[in-house]
Amino acid sequence: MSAANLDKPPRDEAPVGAPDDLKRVLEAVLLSTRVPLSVLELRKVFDDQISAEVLRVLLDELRSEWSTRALELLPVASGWRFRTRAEFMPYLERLNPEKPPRYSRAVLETLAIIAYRQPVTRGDIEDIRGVTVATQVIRLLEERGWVDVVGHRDTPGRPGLLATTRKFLDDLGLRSLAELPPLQQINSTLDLADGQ
Amino acid sequence: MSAANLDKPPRDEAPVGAPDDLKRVLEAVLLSTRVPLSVLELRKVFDDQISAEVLRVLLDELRSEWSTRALELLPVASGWRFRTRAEFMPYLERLNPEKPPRYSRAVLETLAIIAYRQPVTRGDIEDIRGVTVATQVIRLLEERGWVDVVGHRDTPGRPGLLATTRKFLDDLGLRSLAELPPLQQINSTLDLADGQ
Amino acid sequence: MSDSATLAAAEAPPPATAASPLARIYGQPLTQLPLDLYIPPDAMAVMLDAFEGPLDLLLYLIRKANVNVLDIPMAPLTEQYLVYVEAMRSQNLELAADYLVMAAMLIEIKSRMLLPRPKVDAGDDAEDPRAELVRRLIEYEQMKLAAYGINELPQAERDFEWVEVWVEKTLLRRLPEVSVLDLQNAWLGILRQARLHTHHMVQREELSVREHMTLILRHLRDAGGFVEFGELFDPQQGAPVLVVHFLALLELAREHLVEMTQVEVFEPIYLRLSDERSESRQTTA
Repeated sequence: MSAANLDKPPRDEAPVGAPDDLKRVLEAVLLSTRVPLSVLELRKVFDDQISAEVLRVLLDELRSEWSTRALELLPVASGWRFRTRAEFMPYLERLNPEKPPRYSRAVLETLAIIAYRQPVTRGDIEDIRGVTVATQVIRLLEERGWVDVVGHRDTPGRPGLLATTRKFLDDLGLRSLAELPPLQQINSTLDLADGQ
Repeated sequence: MSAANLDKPPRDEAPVGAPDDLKRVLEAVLLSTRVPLSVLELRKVFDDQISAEVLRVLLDELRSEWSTRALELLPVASGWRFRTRAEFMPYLERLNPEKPPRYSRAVLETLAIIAYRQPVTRGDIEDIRGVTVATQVIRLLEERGWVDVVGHRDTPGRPGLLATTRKFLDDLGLRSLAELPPLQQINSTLDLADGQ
Repeated sequence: MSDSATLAAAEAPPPATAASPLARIYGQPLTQLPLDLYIPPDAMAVMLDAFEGPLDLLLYLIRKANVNVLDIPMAPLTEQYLVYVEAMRSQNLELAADYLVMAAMLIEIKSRMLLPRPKVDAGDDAEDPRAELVRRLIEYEQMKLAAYGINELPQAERDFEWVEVWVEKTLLRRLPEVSVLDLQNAWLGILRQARLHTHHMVQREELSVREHMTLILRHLRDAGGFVEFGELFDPQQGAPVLVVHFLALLELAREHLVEMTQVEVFEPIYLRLSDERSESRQTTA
């Protein structure tokens, strides 16, 4: 038995509080976190005394409680996190005259190929785009933490295989690659288009 | 300046000028900024269309709206910022547990003597330990609420008699001092250990 | 958002995108793209920057002419393409490298189209020399649209900010934890130390007596330092507790920690904290 180190030690307290209390705790934790928190991690917050099912219900309730406010709570690839709603961005931008990153077509097309065709080598990307891919384009995506090398193809030069990261999904508010916009079928009436 | 001045949104469809809308903007800005924001900076958010006075009123209202929630809105030296309330810190701690600090040997031995030999004076403790007991050691235990003075010995200097408190028992998960390991057992442990 | 603008702009480059779209009759090969698709070299220089490469340029030409990507009229397309590449070469030599490779491919396809096509084993369909080009155009166009789609998604830092509220670590005063085992070890340490000295002060004594000594002192203190003997004892706690309590009281008296007074025999016995007297002295003085 160890000594508690706070006035109101959560450890010795019955963790089964009223749902509202639990939601306040979830709120506190989710608002203060540096990264999205998975249900598994959130269970740790309650010393594993709350089941994943109950937690999910609470998270959904919390989400709808916040639905009319400036923030939205949403599940992304690595867990739940609060973010500001898009309509408040103009106000935030006034504080930060520094323009947020906006990417060139070269960067976006490279990102799209990595996202939809992963894992791919730089050579694969060049084949699809029909042009040389500048090193800085890949580096930019790597520095943003959206893309990384997940392996090497066993061909001469052992080129690195690029894939998108969990942060890429998080930053686009997606839970998985399956939530990416579906690829458009081009002239799908003919075999050539289907067979690609 | 009244909120009505905000009828002209900064860009696209931004929230308009009702006090509640203004507070939602303040919330979004203050919750997503990593540094405190001064009233001057907050005015920038509204294109200087809102006076500092109105802003202060709104901030005070926002502060009391949050008074029952997981965060508190605080004015600090460089401006306003939200902060996670202290009582939620233990939950956050569980996500990133740090090794708890430990008491020095002097503190633990003093505590053990007070627990087993109470009521004792500082002089008694010094006699048993064979060294001087620093004032801060006693004070540390008193501040922790584990030890207090229950009387004074009627000898020159009238030294205080130290004893352990109920909080000491609670924090160690004991119902009474009788649940401490008996000294005989400790002594025989020592004999056993030394005999080897 | 501005990116979507660039994308849109690139899909339909600005200058001379003249009014009359080429009326395309399927199955009827076009020999010439209309003249109004010709772009003067000045405007071309600006325009070429908008293309992401030969495939992008080809797609533009195809979409512009509104021809079916699966049935590309190779001759006019190649011709038109070469006009662009020639213009590029005059403007920007290094840019043209990828475009030249494509030009060679187009010319090759065009010439193969003129040859009789060999039949594929059992099937009726002949291998179309354009097949590979078409596959690449379609794949590229798909990715180009996908890039557009990704750019439309809300993006951290551009369309929203993550919320990360300030956490003041110092708010949580981490106090050391102490266990019963720690106390036991501390006591062992004391004993060891005591053994090193010739005279050791550590006596073996019933802990419970010491505990009750504290209880009595607390009782006295809480009662203002003065209590009637009988009040100290709660018969409901049973004989063993009462005995220990009494022993504790005797020990307290022996150690001069409490004083017992009785005015006369059979009168009530009163207990007071030894220090109470001096304290009251202090306060009345």
